[in-house]
Amino acid sequence: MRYKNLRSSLVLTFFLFFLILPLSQILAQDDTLPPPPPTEVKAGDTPNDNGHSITITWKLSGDDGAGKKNVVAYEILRSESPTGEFVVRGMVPAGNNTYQDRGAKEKEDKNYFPPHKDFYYKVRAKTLNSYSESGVAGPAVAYGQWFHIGKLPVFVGTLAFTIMVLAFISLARKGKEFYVRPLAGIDAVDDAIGRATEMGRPILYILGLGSAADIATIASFTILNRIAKKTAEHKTKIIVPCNDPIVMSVAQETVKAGYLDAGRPDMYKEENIFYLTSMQFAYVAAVNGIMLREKTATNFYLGKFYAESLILAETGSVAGSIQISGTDELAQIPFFVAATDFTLIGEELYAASAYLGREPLLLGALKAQDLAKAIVMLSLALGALAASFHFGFFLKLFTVQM
Amino acid sequence: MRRQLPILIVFVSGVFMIIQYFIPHESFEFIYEYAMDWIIIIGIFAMLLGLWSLTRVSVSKVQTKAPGWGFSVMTLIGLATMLFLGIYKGNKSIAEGTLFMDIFWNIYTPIQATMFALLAFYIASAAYRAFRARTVMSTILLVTALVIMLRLIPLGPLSGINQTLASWILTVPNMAAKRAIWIGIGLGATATCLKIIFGIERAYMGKD
Amino acid sequence: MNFLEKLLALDRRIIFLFIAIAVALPLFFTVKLHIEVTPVVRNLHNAMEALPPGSKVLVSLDYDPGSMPELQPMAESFFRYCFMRDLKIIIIGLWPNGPIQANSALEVILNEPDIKKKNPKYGIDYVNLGYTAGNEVVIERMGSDIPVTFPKDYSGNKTEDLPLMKGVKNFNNIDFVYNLSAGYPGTVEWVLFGVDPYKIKLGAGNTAVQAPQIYPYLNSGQLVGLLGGMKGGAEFEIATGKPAKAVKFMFSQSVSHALICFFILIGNFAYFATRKKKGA
Amino acid sequence: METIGIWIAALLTLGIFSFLYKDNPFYKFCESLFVGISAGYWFVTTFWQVFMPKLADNLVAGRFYYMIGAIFGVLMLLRLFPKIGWLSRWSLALVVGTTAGLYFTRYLVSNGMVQVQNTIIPLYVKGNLSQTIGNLVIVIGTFSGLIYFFFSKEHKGAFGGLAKLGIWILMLSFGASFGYTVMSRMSLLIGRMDYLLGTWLGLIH
Repeated sequence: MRYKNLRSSLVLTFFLFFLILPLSQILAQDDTLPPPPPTEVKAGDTPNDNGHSITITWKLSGDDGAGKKNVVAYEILRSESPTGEFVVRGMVPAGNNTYQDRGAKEKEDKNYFPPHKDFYYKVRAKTLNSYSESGVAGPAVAYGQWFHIGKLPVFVGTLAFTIMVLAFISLARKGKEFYVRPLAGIDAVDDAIGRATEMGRPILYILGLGSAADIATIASFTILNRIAKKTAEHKTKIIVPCNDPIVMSVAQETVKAGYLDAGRPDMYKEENIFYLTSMQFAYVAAVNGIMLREKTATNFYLGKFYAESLILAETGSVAGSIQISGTDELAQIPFFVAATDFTLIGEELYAASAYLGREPLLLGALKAQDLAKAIVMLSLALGALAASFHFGFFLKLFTVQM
Repeated sequence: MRRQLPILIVFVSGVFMIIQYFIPHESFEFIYEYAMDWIIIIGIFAMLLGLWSLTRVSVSKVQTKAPGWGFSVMTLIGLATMLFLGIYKGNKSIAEGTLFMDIFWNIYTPIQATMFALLAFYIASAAYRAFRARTVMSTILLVTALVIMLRLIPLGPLSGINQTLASWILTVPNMAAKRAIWIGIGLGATATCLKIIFGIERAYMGKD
Repeated sequence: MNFLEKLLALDRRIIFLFIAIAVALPLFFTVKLHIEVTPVVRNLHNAMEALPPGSKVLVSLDYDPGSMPELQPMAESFFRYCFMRDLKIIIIGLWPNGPIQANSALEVILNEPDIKKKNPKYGIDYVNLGYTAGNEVVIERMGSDIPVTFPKDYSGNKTEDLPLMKGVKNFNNIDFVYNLSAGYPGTVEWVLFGVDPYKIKLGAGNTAVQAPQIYPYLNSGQLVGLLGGMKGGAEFEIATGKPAKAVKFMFSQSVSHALICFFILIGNFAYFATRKKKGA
Repeated sequence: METIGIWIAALLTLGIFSFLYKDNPFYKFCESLFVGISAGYWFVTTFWQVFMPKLADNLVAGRFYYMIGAIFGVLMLLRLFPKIGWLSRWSLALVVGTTAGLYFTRYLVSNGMVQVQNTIIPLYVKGNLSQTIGNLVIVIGTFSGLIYFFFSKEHKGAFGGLAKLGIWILMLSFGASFGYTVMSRMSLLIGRMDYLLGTWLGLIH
């Protein structure tokens, strides 16, 4: 309170009431009287960030959403000292009571926000023609965190799943045998290779449009390795046209390894695993040509596929090839299901490497997947029941803050 | 050295990337950004491998006069033309209005659009071939596809019912199926990531 | 091989031929197809009808030639509608090709007799601010300062010198935002980085493949309306009372859809007929 | 120039369409040209739009940690020399390891937790029959779909019944996506036809 004695404040109230208030109402018509300022302004480090941001919160001006309802926006001002010059850092529309003053972490950036340094903030409520400022908040200091609390559920999930995978793998190492049910697409692989051998025609293997960094492509490499081994045993030619240079390099290594496993390194021909172009439809145009001109007996499409899936599958069907497909690209699965003979749907593509090699370690990981799946299904069932009876806590277990 | 070091690199970089997800601190953010840039840079260098492979395969077809070698000549001409036109005037070579962009608009774009448009024909032939009511499964596939396609055909009073049914299928059972597939893919992909990081899945690394 | 067996193993080239005819032939006719305007399109149209003449609308074209058949008619009908209603158009693109697509749509619209009469002027009635790299970050930056995000227009004029841009500082000075999107960055980013923080009023047109992912934003009210694929484009043309390309193309759509359904039915007929015979 | 451009574009369009009848020299010509031009286009644009800003500009600005990327890039190229080609595995290892770690959390969150979170919905919504049915279908559908993807147990008995329900729901979804996509694929063909009949031949307006 600026007015120390009661009398003067009474006098002021009197004036306010009988003089200024009516006047202000007249003035309010053209909006020049400042709105009540934002109050309870607080500034502090933004949690769970890299240390280059401060969060400012305030209580809305009395004319924002209430009173004269003429506040249009808030401006946030910053200074390095409480009495220094305050500069505008940003603006939010009326109705908002929080702002993150965020800057770059690179020192050379114009907008660099230094951590571990004191800053002071003010918030300005603006109407069309006037404004009012809050008191100064601060000092506030930005600093980075070493763990993102909001990601705790993911952390628990990561640990749990990793432990499951490692546990099953070590069980497999100890010689435990695992049962997996038959998968139609996998059983067809041997027949498809056998068919190509009988017909004396090559096999075509398409890794899709993914890069070597796509998990579906990596899963496909393992399958390619097993198939290459089988083709080497059958002395059947395998053609692998690629659309990414790194994928091509890896495919060459993978096929070569397959031929080594089969004991036929002499038969490996690098020119059959080649690069065409990285542009989607040019690649497809060329692969179409290869199918019809090489008369491939069996086509594999395993990996990441986009719109080209159907062009490939229909051309292959014209050529009379047996086709086995698999992708984790949801939008393309329907076309593979409709146009190819066998389709590995989503997760089946990832499981295929374990199925084909029958390697105990890979089968162990597959078991871990199943266990995790059972836990997910249990959570779904319990969660739906909990939600039906309005228990919100269950949902929180899965909620991740970004 | 030949076998062990790559496995170690995979393990270290993989574990780092998982850990950095949980650490917002700038030091990890910086390393993360560098690592992402390095991956991109490796990709750029690898482009030369691609060009080398394409050129070598085409040239050898021409040299051995393999069937259709004349078309390999076309590929080489196309490639050389674009490389020359795209480089010779520095970074102005690919501005709008250059010959490079003219080729892009008048040759590349129409061929691409037409390849894409082939899908209209193939989606029809695939539908004809695949949508036969052989089993319960294929009957479901065929009936839903029909219901969804019929929404574009004026059916008089039936149109309204069909619209409602179509949008229900898209928002309810379609959503359930997608979630099941998504969750399955999530489990398969995360397990594959772990198998890679722990060096269990290493077929992509080849053998000596 | 009898007729039914032949039908079962129909040469796909016959199907191809029919599809080509089903798509091409209707292009020669102007048929008044009954197209019902669905609520999502109606809402978009109503929101735009509510804008008084002189309102500033921002349109972001986020697609490339690959999605032209679906989105270009939407861009054209949008420009036509704005010129007729005297709404001021500010064009940007989050995709490098967007502003080029806008220019080719403008070329078509500015040559239509009705629009020629109005004679819209560049800089006063419409501006093309071009493309800026940065995807969703561009939207974020526009929230604080549009002229800084787009310092120059497509032809290199200073943005601040354009009469239309006088007084346009950020989203507060924009009355409506329209987004034509074929993927990333697109409508999802406009919702997350434009609607949520800056409360912009957003309507969108999307490719048919993209549209189902956008529907949740309609239900939550973050998006006032949506044109999904060519059909959505046609509905908007009907709603504005100016049937144009999309409506014309919808005839091809209907005929080709009907043809595919017909083929599926005769395929099944042949399948069951031959199976019965074999059974007997 | 514009007329020539339209003619070239139109003829190439016909060349690609001719593949629908059968493989032929006209298509082969378009295809081989397309492959060469696209590879060149891709190389040149990546060079100017990625290589220069990402590597060259950063090195010029003195950010030498970009050299590490360049060194791994050069190692990749050593594949061309069989004797030291094995060094390229270091680069491959970096690429694969980094992305495996990156995708691990990404898939875990967006394919796992977010999906589970979205599926935790009440099975009974008071006074809203259609939403109750909708929620039931979503929960049961997702549940049985996951049963289908279970690898450890043969699809027999009640378990097999649920798995069957799961694959039926998947088929429903596939049919819907298929039918829905027809419109956008037809749009593409309409675009090309409009170009041939309108822009090129001027038969339609």
